[in-house]
Amino acid sequence: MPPTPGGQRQQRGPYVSSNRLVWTRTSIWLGFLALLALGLGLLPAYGFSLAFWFYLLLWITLASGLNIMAGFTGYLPFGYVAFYGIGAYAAAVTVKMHGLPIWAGFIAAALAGVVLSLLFARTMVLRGIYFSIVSLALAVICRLLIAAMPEDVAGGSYGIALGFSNPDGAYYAMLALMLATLLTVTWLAQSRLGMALRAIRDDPDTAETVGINIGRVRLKAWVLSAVIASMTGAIEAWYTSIVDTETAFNLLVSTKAVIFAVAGGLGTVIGPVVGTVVMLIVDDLIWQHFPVLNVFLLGLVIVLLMMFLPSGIVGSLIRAKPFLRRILF
Amino acid sequence: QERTSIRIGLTVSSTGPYAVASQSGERGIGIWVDDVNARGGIEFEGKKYPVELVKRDDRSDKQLVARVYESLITEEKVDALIAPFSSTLVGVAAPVVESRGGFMVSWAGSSDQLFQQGYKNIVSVTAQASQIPITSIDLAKKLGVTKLAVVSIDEPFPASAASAAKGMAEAAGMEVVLDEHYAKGTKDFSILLQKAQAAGADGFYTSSYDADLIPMLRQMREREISFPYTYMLYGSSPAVLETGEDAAYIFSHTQFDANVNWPVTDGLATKEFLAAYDKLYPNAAYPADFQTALAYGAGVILEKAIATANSTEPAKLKQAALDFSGDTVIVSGEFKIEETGFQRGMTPIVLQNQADGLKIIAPDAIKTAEPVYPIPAWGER
Amino acid sequence: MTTLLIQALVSGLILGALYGLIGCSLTIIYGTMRIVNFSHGEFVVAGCFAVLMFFSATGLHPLLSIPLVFVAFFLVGMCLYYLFVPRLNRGDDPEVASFLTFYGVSLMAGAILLFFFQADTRSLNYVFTPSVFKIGHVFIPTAHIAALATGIAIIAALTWFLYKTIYGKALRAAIMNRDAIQIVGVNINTLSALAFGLAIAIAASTGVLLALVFPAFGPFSGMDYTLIGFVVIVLGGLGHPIGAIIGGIVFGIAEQVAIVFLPQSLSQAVGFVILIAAITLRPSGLFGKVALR
Amino acid sequence: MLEVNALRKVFGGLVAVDTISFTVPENSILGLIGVNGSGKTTIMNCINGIYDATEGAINFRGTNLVGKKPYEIARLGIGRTFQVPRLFRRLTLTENLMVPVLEDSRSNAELTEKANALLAEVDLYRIRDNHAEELSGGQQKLVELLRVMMLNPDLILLDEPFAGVHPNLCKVFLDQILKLKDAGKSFILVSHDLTSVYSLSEHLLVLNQGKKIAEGNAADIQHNPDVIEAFLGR
Amino acid sequence: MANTTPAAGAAASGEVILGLEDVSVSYHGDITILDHVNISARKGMVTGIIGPNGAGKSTALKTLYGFLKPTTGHIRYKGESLNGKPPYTFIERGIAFVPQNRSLFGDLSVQDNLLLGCWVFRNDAARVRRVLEAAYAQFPILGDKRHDPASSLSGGQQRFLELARALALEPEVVLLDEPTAMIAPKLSREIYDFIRALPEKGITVVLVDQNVRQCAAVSDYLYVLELGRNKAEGGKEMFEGDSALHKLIAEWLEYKID
Ligand SMILES: Nc1ncnc2c1ncn2[C@@H]1O[C@H](COP(=O)(O)OP(=O)(O)OP(=O)(O)O)[C@@H](O)[C@H]1O
Ligand SMILES: Nc1ncnc2c1ncn2[C@@H]1O[C@H](COP(=O)(O)OP(=O)(O)OP(=O)(O)O)[C@@H](O)[C@H]1O
Ligand SMILES: CC(C)C[C@H](N)C(=O)O
Ligand SMILES: [Mg+2]
Ligand SMILES: [Mg+2]
Repeated sequence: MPPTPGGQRQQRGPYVSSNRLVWTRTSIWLGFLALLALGLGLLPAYGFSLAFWFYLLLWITLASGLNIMAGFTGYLPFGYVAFYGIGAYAAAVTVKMHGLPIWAGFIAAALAGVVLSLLFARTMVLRGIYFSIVSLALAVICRLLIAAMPEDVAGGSYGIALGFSNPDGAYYAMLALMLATLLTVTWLAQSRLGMALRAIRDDPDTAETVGINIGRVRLKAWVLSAVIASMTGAIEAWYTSIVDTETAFNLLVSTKAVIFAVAGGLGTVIGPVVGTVVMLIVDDLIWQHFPVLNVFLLGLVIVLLMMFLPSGIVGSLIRAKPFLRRILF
Repeated sequence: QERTSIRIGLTVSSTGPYAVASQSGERGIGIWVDDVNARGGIEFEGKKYPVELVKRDDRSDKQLVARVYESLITEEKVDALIAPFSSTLVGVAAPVVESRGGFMVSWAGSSDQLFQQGYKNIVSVTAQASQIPITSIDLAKKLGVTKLAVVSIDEPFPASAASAAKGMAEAAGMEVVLDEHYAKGTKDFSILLQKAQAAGADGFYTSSYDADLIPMLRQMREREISFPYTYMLYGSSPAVLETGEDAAYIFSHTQFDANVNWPVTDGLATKEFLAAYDKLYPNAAYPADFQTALAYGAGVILEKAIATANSTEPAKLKQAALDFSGDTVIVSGEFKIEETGFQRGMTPIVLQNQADGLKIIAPDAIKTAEPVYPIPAWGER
Repeated sequence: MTTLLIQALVSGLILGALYGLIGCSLTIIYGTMRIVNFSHGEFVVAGCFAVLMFFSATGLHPLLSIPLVFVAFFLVGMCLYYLFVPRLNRGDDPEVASFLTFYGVSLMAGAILLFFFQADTRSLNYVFTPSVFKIGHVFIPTAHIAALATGIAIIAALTWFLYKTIYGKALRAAIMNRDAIQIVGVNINTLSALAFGLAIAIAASTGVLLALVFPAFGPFSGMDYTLIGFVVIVLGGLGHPIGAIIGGIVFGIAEQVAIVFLPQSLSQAVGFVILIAAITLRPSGLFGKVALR
Repeated sequence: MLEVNALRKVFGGLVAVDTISFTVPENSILGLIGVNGSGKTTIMNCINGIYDATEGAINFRGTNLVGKKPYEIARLGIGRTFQVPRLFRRLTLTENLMVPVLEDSRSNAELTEKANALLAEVDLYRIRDNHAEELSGGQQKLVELLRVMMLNPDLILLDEPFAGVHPNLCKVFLDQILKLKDAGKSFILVSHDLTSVYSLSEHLLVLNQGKKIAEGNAADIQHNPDVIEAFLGR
Repeated sequence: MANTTPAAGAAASGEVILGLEDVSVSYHGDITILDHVNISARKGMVTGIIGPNGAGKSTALKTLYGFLKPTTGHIRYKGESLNGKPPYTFIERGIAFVPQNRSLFGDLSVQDNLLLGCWVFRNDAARVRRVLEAAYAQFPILGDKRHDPASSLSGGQQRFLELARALALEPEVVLLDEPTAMIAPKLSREIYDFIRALPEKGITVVLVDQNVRQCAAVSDYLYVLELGRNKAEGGKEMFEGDSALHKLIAEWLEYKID
């Protein structure tokens, strides 16, 4: 049997099939998450201003949720915000217009997310930019429809003020959701579903010819990331205690989620987390120290990041040093 | 620790749709700070403290507003707050301030809903959306407008101003032949205008921000559409006036004018105010407009509240404001609030852009010129 | 009613043609280089400001500024390309990387515009004489006719370039197979840089026309134009100027006609609904060949 | 087990497959040969549902395949390889082999085991953690073949399995194929490597321009003038 | 290394026009695929490269065409070192390449694909026309399908198109990576004859092929790569008898006939 060069190549490789390594890696990561949760959980007790942290959690969640579609499945939904918005409104309407408690609002939000994602499922026959733009169009339509509803149904152009707010409560809810999301993604990265998704990302047709029901598999991912977004929207509504079409359906929400995910590295579990943390901190620093130039500098940072780490922070590290794939995932 | 100053928190929009107005407001606040500190600061617990502004950028971005107003209270520990520009942003700032227990004076939060949420510690110094149309609709009635077309951008303040106008017009016996909101970013209004014309409107009433008024006017001109009574709430903003002929004769809203001299009880009166403006901002892009005056007013009211309450507790400040409400007149008009903080004073003024500049047309008490009515058709100018 | 309808069709046509123009230049960049140029709108807006400056400086006819604007922004585009793009192909998903890079660029461009022109709305104060042509009850402003004519000229030239010249063919070949295009001896970088410059130049020129038709513009409308651009090219089918123009016109007319029958606030939605309908029926756009990627 | 009946496939004007009929009995190997562009790949694409037949019927153990989705057909027990290898670029070799059996009830460990065993047979075990895009042309073909073996279907469509594969490995394949046949599998084999086709398939089909020009066992074919004329040459 | 083996000395007649001198190459920087490899293509000869899958044959060709940058050694062309020269400049120098994986522009018509093959002399309309005619004469099927998109061609037809395109500008050297894989016997024989005939036209050929027999038949000089290293090499006379080279490939030869 003719040997192939590769003897020298044992030490490298993207995925370390040795289950032990996966196991250790995962457990380290989970341990880290646990500590993180503990630390973040104590913040309010020490009377920190939650605003920065709340939005940190929020963006980590959204970026990771988007990563399920964009990173694992290869569909980049510019209209991701639609789910976020629908969630926010579902919650606000249940709470304000029907006077139900906030948890009812969350359930409503989750349901809204599922329903909407099922409605939009059809669009996944499209690929690449076609999918991205169509999903964006759907987001715009959602906004216009809700804005056009009568005031007493959806609050019209002023939006809906919940009339009560509980920042700490919202903060903890967000923390919980973020952990849930990260755990889901971690599981996905190892699971067979995750593998199927990545196969679809690489070549849908072939995936289908080897027996994967791409429609159904994709749908799972789609609904999953939709619900994550809609829950996030609901919690944010609870936090600011006001929703309006312009913010709830602001395309910048999608854009930022994409940016943070890509900045960290699509398709990796920790990429979106790292990306979000780095970008938010940088943005915050710039914003504090350069009142005039801040937007310009933010743009510059993003550009430089992409020029020097074109596959995102984590992604590029992995590319440069394949053995890192054993630790970073 | 030992108090050395009175810290007032606020945000200004460095960029975004509200940047211009927000910044002309910023100048008003600048005038106030300059003036108080010249007087040695605010009298408080028997001692005078200088005012220290804690100013942040909000990029016209709601999420940022929510964040900043929270940190202003919890981290910067400011004594009181001044609201950002436009109801849209006040809408997010208000609940944050309310829930973190702060006191905020709003100079641009005109939309009524703000004061239907039961916030306790928000006080408005700007005419509310439901009040602003009073003068202009009266005028329309007097001039004999019978069919009114109401158009507004789909944003809190303009929308609620528009719906108020609609209500008043109907109450006054006019027929509202067209009532439309258009989504932000709309560029082409020609069909809308022609719809209004086709509906036989002799009054065209729009409450939109200037970015939309300019194309609207141009399209009216290009299609030779003119309504005998054309009222544009932001029609007196510099950008609109710059368009020259397009903007001729249109009626517009203001809450401050060089020729209006209310019997001011607190703060600077019109002349001194304008003088201060020229002194502080000799090379500002624009003259003082009503945003400047309103923001300045916010400062004055805040000062008076702190002084009378002799405290920075929200509840006390609010009470103080209620107490001196009604017998306080500032440069932008009479300060008269309801329990909710809703502003009833600040009589709105109607201007018309006549051949020799902006003229006050109503209310009669202060008018400087007769209205040109009907506005001549494009052909006859 | 009927006049209103005709009027709607006419202004829809013109509005659409302008949308189409934005799409055209975008389709060069996205359709032939897979660069998601999220700063496209900023260059359109830059064009608006450019003609404003030209007009207030020289007082000459705004349309005369187009050659200048074209050349200036052609160079800008080339620089942009050489600065950013070659590095992108190192990542494992250049398309996404380009999206981020150019989002950054758009932030910077917006900030620069803001820095030079302040946040307030500006307006190009030029009115054609006669300002309008009347055909029966239908009004067609001269500005619109001028814009339409210029637009059509640009698109014709572009289509010819992409489909009839060997350079155009090489450009289109480049995305089909990046290695192969080098095998046949094309310096893909130079070629792409030229194309990029061309696209940015067209975008800016579109801005000039927009400024004539919609006099008000501020530094913040960039993103709107970018999105419209993408919607239009997806509707029309990637990489195809004619497709973009058709897409634009369909979109524009849908929007305008809708206003006649619906409340204005919903009319925008109609355009998007049509987009979705069209795409689900023809998954590669009205003119596209195969759904890419 | 498979009956193809008057199959037609038309692309625009071009008739790629012109009313072809044949059957693949249980546990047999059908050889499909013909000049380039004669419609071999297209027939395969029709069978496994990538194209839907313009006309004609395809029956697999009594179920009609026409109009079925590729994944349904795969689950019925029909697997295939592609003429130009199509792997999952950014999955590792092991993962590439896992994809077909994701729905399988067996444990991950077990499947990984099996996958790696297969990789070892063609000496790719060492680089099992590489992305598929990092493989050489021939190596990609190997992995595709292993992937179809993982799926373990009853009917296997092989499109040019030997092209670009090193002789020694070709031998390995031949043995594999025969082993599978003994295990009761059936094949449709497209190849220009006549030695292997002749030695493997008891029944051959010769296509030309979408039409069947000859049929029979190796011996008949080799001496059929039309075949020589159109295909073998001299 | 190459010329140190006695075999080489014997057959190393004829000037080396294109070659790898002690070249090492790696894709990601962390593992070397080619390990100090020497390959020399001599003028007017067919130089064959064979070896197991993954031995580095295609890598060697990619390196010869500048797609991969050597970490050691030189790409020599007529004495000059081409290290670091971008691929698109190679064809101008008269080196053409038909890679192992498809290199066509799927959505462009067959004719446009050929036109792009003429890029280097795109402004010489007459010559372009001549080349097209020649190509259609050589491969009639391409003529018939000249307006169809290249992606609609069958596997083999696509190969023809690639060959035709590579030969469009009468290069001095052509690098062929498995040109007859997936080509029907009759045609593949034609192609081998065609390759065989190229040296007469003064065209030097570097041929990578798994079809060992045919490769040996058409080659004047053979290299065997394994594990990314030179394993053996030799001229025609070494293919038989009990030379190291022959021993090595004998086993391969006994299988595979076309
Ligand atoms: N998607 C398609 N669109 C249009 N024509 C096609 C398409 N696929 C194949 N064809 C045409 O159908 C005919 C048969 O193609 P097919 O790929 O089946 O040939 P083949 O027998 O596999 O040839 P080869 O041995 O070279 O692979 C060819 O003439 C080809 O041009
Ligand atoms: N893009 C790539 N990235 C990383 N490694 C690669 C890449 N392409 C090839 N390799 C590795 O380099 C080695 C040589 O590949 P190459 O394609 O040169 O082999 P080959 O001799 O052409 O084999 P075949 O006959 O199968 O085509 C292989 O082991 C392969 O795993
Ligand atoms: C009257 C204005 C100061 C009101 C302000 N523009 C708003 O949006 O509420
Ligand atoms: Mg085939
Ligand atoms: Mg190879």
